[in-house]
Amino acid sequence: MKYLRKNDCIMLAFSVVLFAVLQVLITERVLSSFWQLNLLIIGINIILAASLNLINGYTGQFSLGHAGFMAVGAYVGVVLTANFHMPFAVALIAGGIAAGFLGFLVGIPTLRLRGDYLAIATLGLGEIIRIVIMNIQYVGGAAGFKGIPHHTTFAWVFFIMLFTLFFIKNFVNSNHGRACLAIRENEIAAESMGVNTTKYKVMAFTIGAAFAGVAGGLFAHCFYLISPASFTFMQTFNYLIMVVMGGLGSITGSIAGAFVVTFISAALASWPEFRMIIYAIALILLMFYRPQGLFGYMEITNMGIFRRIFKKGETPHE
Amino acid sequence: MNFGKKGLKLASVLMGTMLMGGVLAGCGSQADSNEIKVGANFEMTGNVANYGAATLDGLKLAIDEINDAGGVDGKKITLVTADNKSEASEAVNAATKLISDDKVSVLVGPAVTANVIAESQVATDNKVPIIAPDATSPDVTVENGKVKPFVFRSCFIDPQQGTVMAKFASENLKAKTAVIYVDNSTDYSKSLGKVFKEKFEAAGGKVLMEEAFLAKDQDFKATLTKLKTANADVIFVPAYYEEVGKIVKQARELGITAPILGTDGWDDSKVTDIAGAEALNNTYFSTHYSDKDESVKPFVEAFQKKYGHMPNVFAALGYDAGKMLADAIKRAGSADPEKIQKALEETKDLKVGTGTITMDKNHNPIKQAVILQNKDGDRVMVAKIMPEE
Amino acid sequence: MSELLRTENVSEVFGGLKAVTDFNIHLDRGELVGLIGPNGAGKTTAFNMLTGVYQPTTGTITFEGESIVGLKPYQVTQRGIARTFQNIRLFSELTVLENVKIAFHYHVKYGILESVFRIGRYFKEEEAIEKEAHSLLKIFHLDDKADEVAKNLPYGAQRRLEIARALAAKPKLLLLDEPAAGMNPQETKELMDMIRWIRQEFGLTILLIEHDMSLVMGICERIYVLEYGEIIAQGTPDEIKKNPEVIRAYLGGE
Amino acid sequence: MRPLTIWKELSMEVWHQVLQQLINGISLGSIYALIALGYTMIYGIIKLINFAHGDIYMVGAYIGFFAITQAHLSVVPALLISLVVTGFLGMLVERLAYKPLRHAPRISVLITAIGVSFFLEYTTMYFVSPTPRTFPAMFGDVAVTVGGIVINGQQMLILGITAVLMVILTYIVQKTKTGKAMRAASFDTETAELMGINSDRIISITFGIGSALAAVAGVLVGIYYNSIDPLMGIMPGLKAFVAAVLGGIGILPGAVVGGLILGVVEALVSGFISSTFRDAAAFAILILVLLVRPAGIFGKNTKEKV
Repeated sequence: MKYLRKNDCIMLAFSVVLFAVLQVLITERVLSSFWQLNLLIIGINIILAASLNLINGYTGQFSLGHAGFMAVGAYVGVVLTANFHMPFAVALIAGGIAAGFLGFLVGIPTLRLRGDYLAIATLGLGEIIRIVIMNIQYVGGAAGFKGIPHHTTFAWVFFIMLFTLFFIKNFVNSNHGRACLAIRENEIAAESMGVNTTKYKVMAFTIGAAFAGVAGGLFAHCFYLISPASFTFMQTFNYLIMVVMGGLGSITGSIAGAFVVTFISAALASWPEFRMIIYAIALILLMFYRPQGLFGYMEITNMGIFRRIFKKGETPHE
Repeated sequence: MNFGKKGLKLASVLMGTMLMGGVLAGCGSQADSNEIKVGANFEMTGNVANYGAATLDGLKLAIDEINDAGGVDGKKITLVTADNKSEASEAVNAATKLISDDKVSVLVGPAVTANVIAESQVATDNKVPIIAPDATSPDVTVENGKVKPFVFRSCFIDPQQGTVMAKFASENLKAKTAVIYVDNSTDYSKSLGKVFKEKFEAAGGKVLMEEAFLAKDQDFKATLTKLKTANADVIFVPAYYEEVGKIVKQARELGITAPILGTDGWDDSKVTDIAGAEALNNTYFSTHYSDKDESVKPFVEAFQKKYGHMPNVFAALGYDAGKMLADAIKRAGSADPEKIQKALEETKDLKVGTGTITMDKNHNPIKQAVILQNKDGDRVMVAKIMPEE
Repeated sequence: MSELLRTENVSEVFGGLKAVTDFNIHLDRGELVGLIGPNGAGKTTAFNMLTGVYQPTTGTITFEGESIVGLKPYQVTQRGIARTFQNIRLFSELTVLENVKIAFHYHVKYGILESVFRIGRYFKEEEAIEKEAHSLLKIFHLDDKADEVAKNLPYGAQRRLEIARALAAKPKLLLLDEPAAGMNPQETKELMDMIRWIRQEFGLTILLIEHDMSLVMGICERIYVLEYGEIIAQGTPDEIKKNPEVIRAYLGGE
Repeated sequence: MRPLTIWKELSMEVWHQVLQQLINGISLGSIYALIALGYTMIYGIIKLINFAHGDIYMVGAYIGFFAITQAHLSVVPALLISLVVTGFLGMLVERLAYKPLRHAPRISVLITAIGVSFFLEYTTMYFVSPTPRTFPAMFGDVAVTVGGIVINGQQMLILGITAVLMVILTYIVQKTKTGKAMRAASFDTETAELMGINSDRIISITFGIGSALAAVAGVLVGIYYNSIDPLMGIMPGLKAFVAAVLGGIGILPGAVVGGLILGVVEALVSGFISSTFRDAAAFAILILVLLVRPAGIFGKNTKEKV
């Protein structure tokens, strides 16, 4: 079992090095501010993809309401920082809790539904959240909330992303995570093995929603103004594409998926007319050649050369 | 687990090329000497793509005309376009790209108020001036009393338009009661509704009912039936032509005969196509110009020649922004953003496509407004009003 | 009181169709009892009622003196009744080891925060269930395939994994639903010894549904015979062999 | 006699308004029904939520538009052309994008559908520009007032054509051999193949019919609201999917009933509350129904056999 600790340290060391490299790239202005902004967005999208993966990929509950939870986190966050001048950390945590609580409330009734019915119900809930926000004049309604302090920096995004990935990785590799995996594989058998399926489905939903809320807070504080138009179900499709492209049930997959999708739309910015057409074709081709996603169920830590670095003791989902 | 290996190879190749691409693109192309780069940040996809595209057409016409006439002091203006997907966060993304990667000297657009406000922070931080061609809401250029130094506008603002229409309703049409029907998804429509109500009630009128709809709505019969019960003297619908056409058509079908008033969002030949000439009778709207006006003829003909159809108000304002931009660059004598900013502030009696522009201290242009009446498919100018300030 | 389980006039009615009526059985600790009957007699429905998947329309089920009617399946398992399924329900994409580890779920005590920050009881309990899981797999000759994904196992091994997984839940009563289905005589013989052994080793009470008469007659001390949802006979294997009702039910009356 | 007194108290005005809203709701609902039928048929046969279906509706509207304005055809020939051309487009989409993924995980096919949806939207936008196009006014002046309720020409056209198409569709599905094959394939494609049904051909025909119905809805909307734009398909597509799920996904009458309910709910909510909550109400109704009947109104809640 001591491998588990060792691997965490290796991962931690690798992340710190990565952070240092990227931070240098930013401070030395090697990366233009456009790519700096997109680096932040990639980090935020990784949090959203990993948290959506916890619900769809690991627990097998097909949720399409992620943009709604992100919106709750974003608006709670900006109201606290802009109107009540609360510190950034408090706003993020409050946003996460608010979104998590909503995930809990929403989870209980809808999780009786299965597959496509759950998908459309959660999509509907996401839209209801957006429409309600659009009608609250206190937060600027459809015209958007103005005057958001620019708190999000690369350090905030990177370390919250790191925390999210560690939280989800460790959760999935524990007894509770295995319960979620069991639910995905065969819910009837899971229940017969003593797993309280409702409790764990709602738990996955709540944790996923909470992280989406925190990501929403980070997202909102990158921009001076946010409007409900940025939290439509098309946005949820974006995160779903990242998760599926990376591989349902693989955290490395979600990271890769978020990186690839965000990078493609940023890189295509210089051809505005063809951007969406190229993106559409890329989607179709990628699903044609890799329907199971880049990583399928695999994690980077137990493939090829990495296998030697991370001793064999790992469970495949480490 | 073979596919794992293949997946890893594919993913690392993908990520590798991208990282390289990113850093390379990061450096961006340096601005070579004999061209002035202008950024066009418009809604080219997403639900207000039609307004963004129309404004961009007008801007392109102005830029082409300037370049054909030898550019500014011999330097050509190159337009770099970026798509903000009709979303505030993407407007910031596009603006950052134009400023940091493409090194533009001036930003034109976006069309919608929310996107301009979102972008103004980035432009002010990087000291690059913005010209907002169509955003008429006052808090684009002024925020809690303070003028935003780098944000300019080439169209008049809502308070002016709202006042003009309120005065027109109470004085010319002798209206005592009114109902207001605004588009809840745009600042433009909501602030116009507020100004109209304020000025109309100040002039002794009474607003009986206020209703709202959403952009992209198709069916207004339900709310119109409710408005009909108030049978007010006038109905004020400050919105864009796509929804206005359907509202006027469906209102007339439900037997609402009261005059319907509007603002510059009505100014597009499509309103007549959607609503039908007959339904549009007894409707009035304020706008920037009348295409019957002699001084506007050259612009209308040039646009017709280049694009094969008549310009709408967005195209006209895009064109004005282009002209204003060129004039400022000439007076600044260089592509340096801060010099252009100073020149824009000093714009005085500049002849543009739809009239003359003088920049006031709040960076809003002093421009005349006209009121047009839809009469049997034609648009007759009923009044031309110079702003008081 | 050596009685572990008792059902009193339990019945299950699916919209007018009486799947099971006045189902009265009792099991003492350590007994190995068979439940046989032609296809569609209601055997699996009975299992589903015992494990809370279906709620009985009438009657009571008491386990260790307490009624378990109305409990959800996971609560029934937590009380100590584990089962296997007629058509195998393994966690196909998970490894053999993980399939077994999931059954330990209820017995593991560390909380979410402990698992996320890997503090406190996390490592101790994980190591414990890792060891236990491996030892269980050894018993069922599956330990060499611990990291193999469940769906890639041959049929016989999947059957054995399902039983191992049920044992991992540390049950007092083990319900086996046609464990020998699709097995050749040699495999059935091995299964028979294994069932006898695990009953001894884990001090289990076992209720077995099976069509393979050699297996049932070989190891069961008592047998209930079900036909059209009713118990038509019960007794030792010899009595059942000679019981005219049973012969009629199986071979069809003259 | 409580209900009777309520009836009298409600002034004629309110009843007049309710009936007017019902008419608006039913015509809007029949358009949703036409699109929802396509969703349900396609889902029924290959269990795919075809997010591109809303955009096929949009393409149908544009084909109808060009048939009427460029080729100067009247409504019925325009409808036929749009129906046929879009039908083939639907089959083509199935052939190129979905057939190769027949055995891929369902969620990847869903992503492909999203890709096809973007592709249809933005290629159309590239060729016909984002500015909305206006249908020439048709049947506008014809209107019938029945007891004070205004039913205009376009609404009659919609109700008429929808009814006709329903009859034809029910005939095809219930009476013809292909219909029987479609129903068989929707229960179990593998077994249907064992019975000699060429499932690929049947799936292709289903896409053809579903897309044709959506095309008709597109042209009708063009005439009713007489303006179309490349992104008009997104919201109605989603609403039609909600209608299909409301009625019980995979069940043809369910799609029609679901569509009508959705249309009426939206009309009543916009009329009596405010149209800003119209979409929220539509989703709220869906969620309420699903909580009571998790498989939709007509759907049988099949418990997994243990």
